[in-house]
Amino acid sequence: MKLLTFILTLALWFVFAGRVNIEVFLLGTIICSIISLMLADNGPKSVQMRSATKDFLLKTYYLFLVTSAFINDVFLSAVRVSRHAFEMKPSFSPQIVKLKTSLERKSSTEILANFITLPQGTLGMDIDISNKKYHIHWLDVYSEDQAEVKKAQIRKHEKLIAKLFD
Amino acid sequence: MSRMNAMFKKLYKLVLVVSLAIFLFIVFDEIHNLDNNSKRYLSEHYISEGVQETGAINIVTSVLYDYRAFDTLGEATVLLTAAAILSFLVPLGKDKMLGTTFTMIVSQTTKFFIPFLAVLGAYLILFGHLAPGGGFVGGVVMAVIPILLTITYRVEFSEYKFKPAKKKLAEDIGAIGFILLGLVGVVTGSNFLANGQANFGPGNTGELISAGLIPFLNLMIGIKVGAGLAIIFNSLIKEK
Amino acid sequence: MVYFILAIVLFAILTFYRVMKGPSVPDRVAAMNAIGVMFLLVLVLLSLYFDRKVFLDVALVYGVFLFVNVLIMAKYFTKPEKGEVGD
Amino acid sequence: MINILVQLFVYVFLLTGLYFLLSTAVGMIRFPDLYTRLHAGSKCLMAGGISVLMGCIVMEGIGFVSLKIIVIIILLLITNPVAIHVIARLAENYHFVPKKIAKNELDK
Repeated sequence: MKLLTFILTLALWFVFAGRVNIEVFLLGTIICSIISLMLADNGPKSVQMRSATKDFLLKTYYLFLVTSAFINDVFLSAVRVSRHAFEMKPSFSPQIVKLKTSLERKSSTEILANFITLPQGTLGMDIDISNKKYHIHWLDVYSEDQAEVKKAQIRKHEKLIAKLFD
Repeated sequence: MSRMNAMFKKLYKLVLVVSLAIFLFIVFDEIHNLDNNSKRYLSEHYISEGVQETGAINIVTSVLYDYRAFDTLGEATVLLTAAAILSFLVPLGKDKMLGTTFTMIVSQTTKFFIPFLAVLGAYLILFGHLAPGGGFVGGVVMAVIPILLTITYRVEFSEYKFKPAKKKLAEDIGAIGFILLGLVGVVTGSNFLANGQANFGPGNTGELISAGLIPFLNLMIGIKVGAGLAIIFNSLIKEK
Repeated sequence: MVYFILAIVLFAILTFYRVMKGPSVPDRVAAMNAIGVMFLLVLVLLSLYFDRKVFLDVALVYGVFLFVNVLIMAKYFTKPEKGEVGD
Repeated sequence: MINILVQLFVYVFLLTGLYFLLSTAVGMIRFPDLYTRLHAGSKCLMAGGISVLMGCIVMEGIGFVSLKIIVIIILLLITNPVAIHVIARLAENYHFVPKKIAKNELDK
């Protein structure tokens, strides 16, 4: 995990510096090793390097899937909300709903919350730690069938994240 | 009548802001169109020859740490005094504060966020003579890390991670190192805090190791500002 | 290119109406967040328009400070007195 | 030929970004409730920002500059949902009640 933090921070250092030199490389190595030694227990605990390289390739594939689904959903829901904005008389029926998850680790729960906050016309409001329930504010739910369809979409994301991080 | 009065008050504020904007516009236009060359020969000199004399691309940095480095020392002293007096005068007893309690989503995000923030601060400090940034901005970005720890967890965790004695030590190291680097100029036979005149090997302009003493001065100011702001924020928080 | 920048600034001014009018504190904070992101986009477009590549750092630091700003404002605004909250 | 195609892509991205930003501003003004305003402030804003920055990447080509713009995109995608969630928590601290609630607990 410290190794992963080191690699990520070194890549970020090169992107910031904008040039590839021997001096930049030496200075970046020193600084990133100090940072990853000092602050690594605050670092990303979610992705652990305990598995083999083949598994690692599979995980990058899943990461790509998750980000593409994320951006796609952002655009879809943005189109839906902007259509509401230009109506002559804005008409929606908001509701507050509780949803239970089955994810175990803390960080995967957080990433699912990010997934809920941006896409799908919803907004994560609160979270119970003991019961693992989200309180969600939905924008347009007219009947219970639609709610079930949307819940099924969230379940799909949950399976993807569970494959990636658990 | 009272509604009339309130509306008049609102209008008065608006007119005040607009007239201030017009006044500033006229003043800056006047400064921009100044024909008299004798009034701005100094800035002409800085702009035209600052890069060759100091070796730093960023002109603001070359003014702050070379031509007017003594003023920078004064500003640093102000911060040092403020941090010391605040940590003396603010009472130690802490009370519970009203406010929002954050959920664990925020804390997980800050955990993920902190090492990259540290890299950003280090980049801003060390590349201060090539890119916009420098000691003050980089120090503020470094000070954001204990502030984030304070507002997502609590004061005790932040002071357990970064001990107050160590922060005080870092601030002192910054202040003393700045003065010692200034004394190097005296030893080699020129003024206090001299950099460009004393020829400390300006190097090739645009590379990482260049511009003489300026990167080291940036480093000292960055350490000092970061530690000082963290001390000030943590001693003003009264949350339990 | 210039028209895009002017249009984004115009949208930011439109959003500023919510900051002035907004009946409560969270409205104002949300509108401030939107205005901040819009000005970040303006900074990126300006740095490409004037061809000064180093000014992207300013946009990056601006984004970080915006996030910390919203966190601190949301943490330390407390519940108002009676009758102050509308809506 | 390729130049014209690149220019076309840039204009398409920037125009979609402007549409989403306009819908953000209009939604901020017209929506009746705090939570619905937050919907406009999170999703439309993010879509507009992403498409404008993608237009910048296409205009710039491959290099360190576009890498830095990608870093800005990732920063926005991480921080903005957290900011919106924090504002919603603040509103819950104020004991706001949303205007129209049809049924509070749909799921048991």
